[in-house]
Amino acid sequence: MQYKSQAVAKPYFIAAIGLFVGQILFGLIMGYQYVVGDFLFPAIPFNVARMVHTNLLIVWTLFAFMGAGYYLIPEEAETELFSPKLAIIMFWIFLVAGALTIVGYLAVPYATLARMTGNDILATMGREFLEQPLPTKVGIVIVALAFLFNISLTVLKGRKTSISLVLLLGLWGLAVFFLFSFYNPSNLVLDKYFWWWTVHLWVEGVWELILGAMLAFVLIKITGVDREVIEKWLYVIIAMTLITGIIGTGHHYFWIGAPEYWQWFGSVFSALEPIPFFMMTVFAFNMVNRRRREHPNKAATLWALGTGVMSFLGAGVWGFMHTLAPVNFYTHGTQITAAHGHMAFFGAYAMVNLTMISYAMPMLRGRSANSRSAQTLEMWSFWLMTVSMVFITLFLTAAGILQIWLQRMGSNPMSFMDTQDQVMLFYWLREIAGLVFFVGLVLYIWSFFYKKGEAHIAA
Amino acid sequence: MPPGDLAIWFFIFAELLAFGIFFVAYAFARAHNVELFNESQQHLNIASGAINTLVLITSSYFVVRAVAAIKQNFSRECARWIAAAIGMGGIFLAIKLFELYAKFSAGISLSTNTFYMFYLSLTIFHFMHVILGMVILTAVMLKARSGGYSAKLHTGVETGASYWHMVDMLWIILFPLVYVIH
Amino acid sequence: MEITHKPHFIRPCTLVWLTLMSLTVTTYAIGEANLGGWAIMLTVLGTAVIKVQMVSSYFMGLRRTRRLWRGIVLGWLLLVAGLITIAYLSTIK
Amino acid sequence: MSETFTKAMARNIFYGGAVFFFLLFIALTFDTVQTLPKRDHRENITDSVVRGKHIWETRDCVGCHTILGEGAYFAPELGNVYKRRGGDFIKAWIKSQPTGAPGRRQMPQFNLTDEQLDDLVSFLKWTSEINTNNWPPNIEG
Repeated sequence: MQYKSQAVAKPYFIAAIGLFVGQILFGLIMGYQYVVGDFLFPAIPFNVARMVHTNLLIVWTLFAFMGAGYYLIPEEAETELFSPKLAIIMFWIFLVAGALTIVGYLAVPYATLARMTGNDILATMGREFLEQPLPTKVGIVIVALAFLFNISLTVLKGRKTSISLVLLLGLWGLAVFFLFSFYNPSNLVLDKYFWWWTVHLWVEGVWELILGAMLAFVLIKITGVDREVIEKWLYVIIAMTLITGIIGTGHHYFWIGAPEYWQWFGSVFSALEPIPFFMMTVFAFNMVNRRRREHPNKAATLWALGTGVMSFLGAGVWGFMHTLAPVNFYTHGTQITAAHGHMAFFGAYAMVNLTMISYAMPMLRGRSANSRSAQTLEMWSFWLMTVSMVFITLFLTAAGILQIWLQRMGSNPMSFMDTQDQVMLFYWLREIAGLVFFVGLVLYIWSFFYKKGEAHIAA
Repeated sequence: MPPGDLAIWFFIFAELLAFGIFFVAYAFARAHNVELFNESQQHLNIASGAINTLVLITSSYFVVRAVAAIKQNFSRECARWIAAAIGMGGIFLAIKLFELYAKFSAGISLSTNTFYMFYLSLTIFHFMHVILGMVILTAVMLKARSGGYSAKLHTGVETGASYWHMVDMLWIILFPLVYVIH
Repeated sequence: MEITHKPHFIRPCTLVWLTLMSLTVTTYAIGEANLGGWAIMLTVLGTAVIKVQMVSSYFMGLRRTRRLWRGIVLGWLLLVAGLITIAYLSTIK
Repeated sequence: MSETFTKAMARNIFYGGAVFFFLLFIALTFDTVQTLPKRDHRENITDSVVRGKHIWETRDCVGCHTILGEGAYFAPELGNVYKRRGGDFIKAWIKSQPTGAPGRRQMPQFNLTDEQLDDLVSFLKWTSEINTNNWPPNIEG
């Protein structure tokens, strides 16, 4: 840690990991409800568990992004943060607002929560991933703006590197496209069309800029490769991301009432979307192979390489698999989508966050890396989480293929619920893989507290 | 190394790939609906497509002359050839606009039928590339005029030239594919 | 002193330009005559392939570079033209 | 990569490409918004449909079901449920929840009034008439 104010990143990272645990716990609850339907009913119905699962994912990712911003911006700008105090205040506001939202989901029926929080004044709730009550949504905007204000001013008064510019651009895009979550027309088609401006332009657009900037930062630090080289790659990758990804939004417009031509635009451009992910994998391995120093933090290197591979598999390969309109006609809204969603989100965003945390947390605790045995533990957690996520994806894919076969093909299709009974075996296997994932996550957290063996590696 | 900056070649290959997929998609979409495509094609203005081909080919030739000029260290001559090429680009855009205007006033849109979806998408997508090419050429021209290039240092001219030739090449396939072959 | 005599590639490029212009007129004539059928289709598409190859070799100057770059463009061209041909011929019974 | 491939060039491609494709996206969106009235039959969006969508949202139906293929994959697709089951079945079904069958997936009881049930049905009826390019593949959704 070179600048004192980088320390504000620490609570953000800790909160991120805490919420990540919550996300996985609720994921396990849902996975069990898939096989034992009345589990925890009516205390936690499936829709509530899912809301908590997906919203925690978004919130912990935002916490990690902000932590990453607070950690890397001072170091890139070579100056102290504009206002560490603002960063801490915003941390508590965001944490309390996030916690209250989750409590609200769990404590009162959703319709009551909607009435209590002014959904009748401006209805924005009840849409996938954007279930947050109005005050929470407004809170996210305020926190995001305060954060952007803070880091933008830091960059303005310091050195302006490409990494910070790309990160800023991604984060500003995140804030801007979130504004579409306040637009909820009563026409479902328009609602869905612009809902994707938040959801798709986030995860397949501006978030990839953030991802690229974070990965580039960590790679510069751990490989010591020339900044010019890494930043050039960064630009090429994110250029390909936006060139393919913006029109690639069209792959969501096939069957929601939008004109037919989106089948062509969406198919062609999203078929090219794996290219930037493939380049990212090549980039990560290339940089590590050309390294000019042996950074003691081997675990962070492993996470960085893992991000490249898993985001390519999850977002690139599993995305391509069902993105062409004639294929998507059958796969749309099945377990195939769930399979892709899990591996893509874990491979791209969860893993880049863990990469950043794995690199930065030892620094924030005053050492350049954890002890060897702690790192070995962390690498075990890497493999457990990654491999079980691969299995979750494979089981969901198998369930999806069977589901499509029984429910959507052939002259005598089965009903949805009858089909679900037929694929139960895969849901059981998915839940087991989920438990292994949870073990990996526990090991990950344990590795931070692991004291046995030799001393930590000094800064 | 290919002429011009290597970066533009990554870009050019990406463009070729995207247009290539669109061309092939057009061909297979047609195979599913031959009558509709043949019928709709009758309403296109082949003359304007052909004239535009001549215009783009000529502008490409002007760009070749611009590269030749800078290789002899003639900055002003280079800038003049590029200006001529940009002028041809402007003519292309004007003709295309007339053509598109006629189609739009006939009430044709992306949703009229699959043929017109492709016709409009491909030509408008290409149209935007012509504009982008003209922007790049303008930047090159301004730099050439102020003596920014020389016989030794002219990668910038070749970069702009390569991009412009690509725009030309795509039209050379687009014209027969969409206007003529049936 | 810089060498200021005209580069040797201008003359071939002028010839290529004239050829391209006349090939375009041919394609236009076929279009106006409203000709169809597989032979015409192959002629017109073949003309386009030759024209693209001329632009990339002479105008872009790829014939003076490594085979790799020419190969990529030519490979793309043949692939696209080949698939287009397959699509068209598949409709002829 | 070659030395002629500079960072500045990569940056220009990034900015140029992003702006170019975003403009194209805006243009296509403009065309889509112009075309949508013919596909979504918005003239049929009555007050009842509007209220129905509000009920759909405030009960977080999308947390279990899909609608036009988007949502959770825990319970059946509802974009075409009006065509699959009809309005009376839908109302009776919602009223009779939860089934309480042991080990089976349960849908909460939302205590909707008759008027609210009618609104929800008109929303689902309007939704089932959207031109979705013939999706889903069959009536089972």
